[in-house]
Amino acid sequence: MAKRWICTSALLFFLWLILSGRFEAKFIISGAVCSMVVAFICLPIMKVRRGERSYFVMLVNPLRLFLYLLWLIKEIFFSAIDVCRAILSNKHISPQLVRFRCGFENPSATVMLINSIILTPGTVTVDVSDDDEFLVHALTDGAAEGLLQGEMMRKIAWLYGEDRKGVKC
Amino acid sequence: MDAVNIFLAEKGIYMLTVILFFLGMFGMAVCGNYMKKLICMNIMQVAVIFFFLCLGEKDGGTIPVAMEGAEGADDYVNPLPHALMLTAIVVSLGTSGVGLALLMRIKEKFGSIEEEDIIEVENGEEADE
Amino acid sequence: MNDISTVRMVFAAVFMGAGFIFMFLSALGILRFPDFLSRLHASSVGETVGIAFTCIGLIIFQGLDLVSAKIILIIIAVMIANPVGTHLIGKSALRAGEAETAGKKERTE
Amino acid sequence: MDVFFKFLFWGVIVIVGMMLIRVFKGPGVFDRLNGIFAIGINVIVILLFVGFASGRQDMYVDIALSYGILGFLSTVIIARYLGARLDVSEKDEEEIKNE
Amino acid sequence: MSGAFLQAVLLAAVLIPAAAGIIILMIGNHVHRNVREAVTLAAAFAMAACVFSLVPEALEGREVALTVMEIADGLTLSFKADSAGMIFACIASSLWVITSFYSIGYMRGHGEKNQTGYFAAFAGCLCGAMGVCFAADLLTFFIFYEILTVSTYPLVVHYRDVKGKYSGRKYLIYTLVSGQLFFAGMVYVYATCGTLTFIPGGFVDFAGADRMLVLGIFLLMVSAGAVKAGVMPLHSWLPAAMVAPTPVSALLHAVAVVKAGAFCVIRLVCYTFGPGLLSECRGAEILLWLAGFTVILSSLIAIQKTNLKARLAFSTVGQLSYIVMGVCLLTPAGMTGAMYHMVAHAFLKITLFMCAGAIFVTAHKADITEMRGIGRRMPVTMAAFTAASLGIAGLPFLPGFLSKMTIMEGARQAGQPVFALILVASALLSLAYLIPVSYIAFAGTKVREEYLTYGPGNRGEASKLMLIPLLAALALAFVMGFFPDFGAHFYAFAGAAASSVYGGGI
Amino acid sequence: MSRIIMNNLPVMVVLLPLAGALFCPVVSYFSRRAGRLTVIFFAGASFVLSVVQLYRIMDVGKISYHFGGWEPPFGIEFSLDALSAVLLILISGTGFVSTIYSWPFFRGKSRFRSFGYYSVLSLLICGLLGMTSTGDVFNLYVFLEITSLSGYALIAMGGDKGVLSAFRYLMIGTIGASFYLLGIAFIYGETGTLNMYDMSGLVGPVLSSGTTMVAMAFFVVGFGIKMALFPLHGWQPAAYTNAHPGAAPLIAGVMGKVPAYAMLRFFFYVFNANTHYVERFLVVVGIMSALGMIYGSLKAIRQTDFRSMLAYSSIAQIGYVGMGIAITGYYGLMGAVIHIIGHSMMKSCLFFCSGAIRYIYGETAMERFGQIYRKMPVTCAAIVIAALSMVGVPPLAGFFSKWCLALGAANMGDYVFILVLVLSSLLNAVYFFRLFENMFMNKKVAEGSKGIGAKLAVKAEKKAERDNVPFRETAATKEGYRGRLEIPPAMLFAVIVSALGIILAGLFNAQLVEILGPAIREVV
Amino acid sequence: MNGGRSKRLREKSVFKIVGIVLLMVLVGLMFTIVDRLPVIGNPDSAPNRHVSDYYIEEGPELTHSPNLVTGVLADFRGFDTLLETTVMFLAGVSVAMILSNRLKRHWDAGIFRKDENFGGFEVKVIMPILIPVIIVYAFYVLMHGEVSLGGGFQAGALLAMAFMLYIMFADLGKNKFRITQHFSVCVAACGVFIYFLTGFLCMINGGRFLEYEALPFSAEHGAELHATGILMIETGVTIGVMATIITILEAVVERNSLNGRS
Ligand code: NA
Ligand code: NA
Repeated sequence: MAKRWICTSALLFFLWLILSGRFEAKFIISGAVCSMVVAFICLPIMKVRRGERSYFVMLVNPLRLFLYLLWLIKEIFFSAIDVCRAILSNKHISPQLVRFRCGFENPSATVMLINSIILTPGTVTVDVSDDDEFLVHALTDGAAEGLLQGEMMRKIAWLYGEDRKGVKC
Repeated sequence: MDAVNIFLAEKGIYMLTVILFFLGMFGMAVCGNYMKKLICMNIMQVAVIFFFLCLGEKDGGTIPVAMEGAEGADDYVNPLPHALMLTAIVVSLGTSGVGLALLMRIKEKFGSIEEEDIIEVENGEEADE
Repeated sequence: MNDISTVRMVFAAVFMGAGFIFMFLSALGILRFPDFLSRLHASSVGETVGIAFTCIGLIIFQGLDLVSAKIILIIIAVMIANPVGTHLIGKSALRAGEAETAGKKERTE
Repeated sequence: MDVFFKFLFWGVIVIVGMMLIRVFKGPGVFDRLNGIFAIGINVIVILLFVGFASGRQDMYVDIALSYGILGFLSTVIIARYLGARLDVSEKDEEEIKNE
Repeated sequence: MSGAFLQAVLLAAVLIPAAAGIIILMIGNHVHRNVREAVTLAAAFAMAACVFSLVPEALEGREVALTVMEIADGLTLSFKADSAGMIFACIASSLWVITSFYSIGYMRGHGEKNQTGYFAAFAGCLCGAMGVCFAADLLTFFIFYEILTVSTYPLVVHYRDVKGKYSGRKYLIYTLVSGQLFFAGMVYVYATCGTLTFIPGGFVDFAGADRMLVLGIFLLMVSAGAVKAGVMPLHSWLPAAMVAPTPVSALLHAVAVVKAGAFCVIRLVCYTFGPGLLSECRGAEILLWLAGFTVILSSLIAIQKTNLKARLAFSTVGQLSYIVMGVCLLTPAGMTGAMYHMVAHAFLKITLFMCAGAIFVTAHKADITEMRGIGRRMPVTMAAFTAASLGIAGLPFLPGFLSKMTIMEGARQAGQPVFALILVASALLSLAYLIPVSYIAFAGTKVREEYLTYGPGNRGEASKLMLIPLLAALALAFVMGFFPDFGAHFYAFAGAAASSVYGGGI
Repeated sequence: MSRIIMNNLPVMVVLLPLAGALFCPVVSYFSRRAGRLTVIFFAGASFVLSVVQLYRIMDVGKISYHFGGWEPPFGIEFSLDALSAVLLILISGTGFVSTIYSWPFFRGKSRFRSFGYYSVLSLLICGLLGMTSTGDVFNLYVFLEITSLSGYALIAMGGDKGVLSAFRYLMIGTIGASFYLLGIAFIYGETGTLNMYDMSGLVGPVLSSGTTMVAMAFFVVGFGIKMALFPLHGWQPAAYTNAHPGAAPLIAGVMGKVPAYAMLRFFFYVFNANTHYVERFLVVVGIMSALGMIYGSLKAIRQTDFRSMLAYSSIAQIGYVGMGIAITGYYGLMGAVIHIIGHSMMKSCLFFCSGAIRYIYGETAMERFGQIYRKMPVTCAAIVIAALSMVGVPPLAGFFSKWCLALGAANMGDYVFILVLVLSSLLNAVYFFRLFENMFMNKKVAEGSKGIGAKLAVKAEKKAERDNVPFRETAATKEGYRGRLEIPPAMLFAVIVSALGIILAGLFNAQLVEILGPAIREVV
Repeated sequence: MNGGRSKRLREKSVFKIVGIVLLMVLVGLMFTIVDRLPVIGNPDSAPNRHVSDYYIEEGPELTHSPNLVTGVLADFRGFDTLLETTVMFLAGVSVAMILSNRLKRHWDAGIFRKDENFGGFEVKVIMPILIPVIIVYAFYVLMHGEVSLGGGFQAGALLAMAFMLYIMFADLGKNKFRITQHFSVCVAACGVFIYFLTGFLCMINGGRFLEYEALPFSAEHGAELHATGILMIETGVTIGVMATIITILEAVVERNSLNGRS
């Protein structure tokens, strides 16, 4: 608990430092106090319950996250070009709704998946039901195919250290 | 033609804001829908705010936060209209808020926020009395 | 202006230009696409890639200091906020029935 | 470089104008909302360009950040409001029927 | 008596009725009516004492003056007991005593409602009348004139029925409109002259202003007086106000209200604009002719009325115009006669009204045609009525004779003998409308049954509370007929007032 | 402590009601009554200090208070002379009495309603006081908005009709405020300052410029709307009629007058009223006022409801003030100011009475006023006094304002104004004497079972029955409120105080003039 | 009924035409007037010289606030800002009062009702991350009001937004921060009162209202006291604005029934 608090405080304080950019005592001290207090207040809501277990939302391996983000940026870039082509020609689009089921133990992982899908141009998660059924709108056939191949799900499972068995993709 | 151009460059924005102001007022007078009236009211207030900000504009002046290398009065725009308008904005927000709350009550009581309907309900009530 | 800074400016300009192009195309898509969900896709391009490229251009232009740190913050904020916003809009629209016309075909795994 | 920023600035203004067309055309409220959301993000860019063009990046970055956060929050709230309102009105009707 | 004491007395004369009115309102119906009426009587006596204690000073030409307070910028609320004011004050205060007794008898005999309000408003009226008497300047005068107007209103509408409402409205329209005109004129006078203090002979000096303007301002202001004095064509509220209880009529017609109107004309003509200015702008002449016209016409109308009170009302309209006429002759004798006629008419007319009230309370009759033979049942009352009628007509040894003669002398002085003729004609006409009443009352034949068979349950004369005041008023009138300067030295005061205005004797 | 108070009197007077408004919700958390008492206490303190302040001003002359210690053109200034000090007494006094008067309306109401109403009422007082005190044009705007907003809320608290009236008032009122703000913008563009005194020095050379003229026109429209000057009065009748009965006296009595005073200040303190350019606007104001005096009175005659009659009458009465401003000159201004004071008292007195009648009878239709004087003698006496004063019967307050106005008009040769004045008083007489007829002569007796008081009485009786306690006479019976007094003591207090005020303001009118004289002479 | 309506419509169209004509006339008039206004951007125009010069040249030194707007807003014209905060508080109370006696089950009464189908856990994960960030950002805005752009109002609005997010998306069942409208009004009053108190403290110490240099704190020189004073009032504003927005929201959604029984 204390560790989480310290980590959160540190992250918030780092944020403060970037924002403030002033290193006078007044601002440093107020920033430190503020981050610690805010972290303390917000810790309880930063847990998400799922069934029996509760997960801390920030819990992720930074190195893996960095690698995953690099991969994601690449994906985003290429899909963006794809979508742009579709915009210019206007005839290549074939809007479609894709429905699939993908459950992670950790809700954060699910959210990461949702966000990654949306961030990748050409696909938008429209709805996720409680039993992890995704409803994704894809702009082109290619985007839908790419999504259904499931590479993104695998990467996220790896990111959150989820057992491959738990992932139902 | 030149005169027109100079006018537009020097005073044009005043004119725009004044037109905006009167348009807002016109809308308030003409719109039958109370929500639209409220929106027109906001347009009118925004016009006044723009007008004030025009007065505070200064060629060659930057935003009024002290910066290294700029000391003179010519280096910053006039901070006063900005300060005043922050107040005016808050005041107009408060007014709009109260107006919206009143609208909610009116909608509930009269079932509509169209002036026509409300007047009809009012007349009906008077006839009942 | 020395060589390095010229190169930097060129890079910055290229990034910003690319960002601008993405944003422009996104706007074009918003105008041209036939149905709501497709337009949602189009707007996403500008909101993620367009702004990211522009900001990276600005960072290159600025060099590494507090301002560019804040611009990075902006990128992160947009990258977190944009999906949430898009998702909520899409979801609301789906519930309101405005997204129904979208799917020509439906696929499941 | 100032000239370059100015060009970009006007370019983004044009983009915002294009989006405004969508906002006005609709046809649905969600199209408008999406348009406004997109405009909000473009305004961040505009603010950044203005800042860089006028040499006061430090200030304008702050403005952009504040603007972004407020814009995002308002969009989220409106979306939530619209979605929930539809839900509730249906529910209420049912409740009234049941009574 | 020391000056300060007399000043206090002067103020007390005005404040006593006001205080009495407030006390009556406050105690209201919470106490026994005797207490309420005791307050009225005590106030009446106290006020009369105050007023009469001022007589000696005023007689010697030492006017008691008092400035109470500054009431508007540069203007004071100030009182002065000059000879003209003393006449009116003495009449009003002595008649209040008499009317108070009579009112008590009338109200009890008639079982009236709203008695508290009645007595309070009555006191308010007297306060207004006293203020009008003693006002030393136009503003003070106007203030009390308006108080009088407002406090008379509840008396007019006393019965609170449709008729009362109608007369009340009529009364208000006339008095308020004319009051506002007075106000406008007064403002103009103050703005031009910078003062409002009454001066014998007038203070208005418009410094070469257009005569027409002076005339206009005079007519504006005098309208207030003319309305209350019932000068035609502004008289019609007065007969309408007949619906009020008889003591009210007595008060309206004899004591306070109409006399205040006449007094207003006196103050305006003699103390504000001055005879010189008015003869120059011919303002007095207009009024004079109106008054003459009124004298004749009202008598002609009175003859046609069968309601006793209505007949008396039109008589009042005519008699009041004597006063206006006398004043507007702009001669010393005219003014003396006018002032003395205020006295004469007051005592005689109040007697007549009291008689009418006594008839109404005991026999419940208001119409003359129904009074055939009533003299048998109420001989004293009807005898008093006859005597007073003769006095009104101008029989010698009653005060009306002296006043009329003096006015005629004034007409001669003014070189307007036509007004002397009018007076004579009017005297005959008044005989024509009053004597028939007596004649009918004492008629020997066709006597109504009820006037013959009266007994314990069906009283003859009115109660003593009504009869004694009635006789007292008549007795005072007789005494004054023989001794014009009896008691309050009315004739002397009238002469003094005239000489202060015109300089020199009569 | 006393030194601190004496040094900071202007700010104390204005901010004490604000403090009351802030404390009220917090104190109400613990006790509803204590919350209301807090507001009453602070309003009373403000009243006392405003009296002290008047004495101080009579000693030392003008007071100028610099907020934050900044010199005037740079900081905000409160500038007070005898004129504003007297008005401050009037406002805080009426406010204080209103806070007391409102008490019975909140018997049995929820805690939330109680503290909300009292906070807003207190803020209304604060806004009015500030508008009178301030010497800064933008500060005036902010105070104006505080006044307006609290006015909207208090009107909306008067029920469903009140909500609609409040919304309409909000629309029109905001137009007025925006006009005022735009006027400030124009004049600021011309002079570069916001301080009234500073502005009056700088505005002289530019007085002839179109900009200044437009600013003046905007001020006239802005304040005209706020003070309900004919023909800008559209919002007013409904708003006054439907306002919460506890706040209506303050709203009808004072809220319209303070903008009039502000207009006076603009014309005579900032601009020079004697110049040709300003006179043109004064002529317009004069015409508007004169028409309003006739129109308002005629409309008032047609009303059947007491409160709406009073509301229309206010349109006429504000015309008197506008006329005084238009007449200019010593007496014209004096008349305007005295009428502000006198009419505030009369209107609030009449609204106090109407609220009391509503409290007992639940309605204010005049045709059902028959015989109410038997149940409510004091209230009816107060109505009579106030109404006679409105008609202009001496020696009540209303006569002397008329006197000054007429004198001013005569001095300036504006005889038309005298005519209008006379005509308007006569029309006043028409509807007020009709009211008297209804009160004293109408046989139709009002039923006393609809008012809040009566309902409370029934409730109390039932409770006594349920608890098996003997029901005391002091509470009530079904026929209506029947306490030891005709209306609850708090209301009776307000009614009596305001009626006394009318009489005293009439009798001691000369003293008032003496206090105000130097200040007005300085302006003229 | 219909006749009246069509008559009103006809009147309305006449009204519109008259309005348009009036509008044109007014705008035409304004054309001539606007010509006399100072040229936009002219550094020598009246508004850009007189008071403005003093604020710019002396302001940063006198108020110790590099942000001139904050200097004017919170120091030179600090009293205006107190009133501005008061307006905010007043609006909050007014809205709460106006909406307090509404009918039940209003059409948007359930915006924040616990909704199983909406705002699923995907949002619930993002919001806990965003909320602390927004709060820290709000504090940053508050603290840096005088050195850079920002100030109490923005901070208050951000905090209120954070609170809104919290009640909208966090699990309402375990919501610990349920506050009544009365409480939030009290908090708003306290916020305004902090501002008020700052001015009052100056008065107690012998200065004028809001004369920060008279604040009863020890400081090496006046500048620090100005900074302290500004921070104090900004704090007040923040609290006031935050609580007011929350009050309005609570009133609109009527989350706590107005305990009409208390
Ligand atoms: Na996407
Ligand atoms: Na999007």
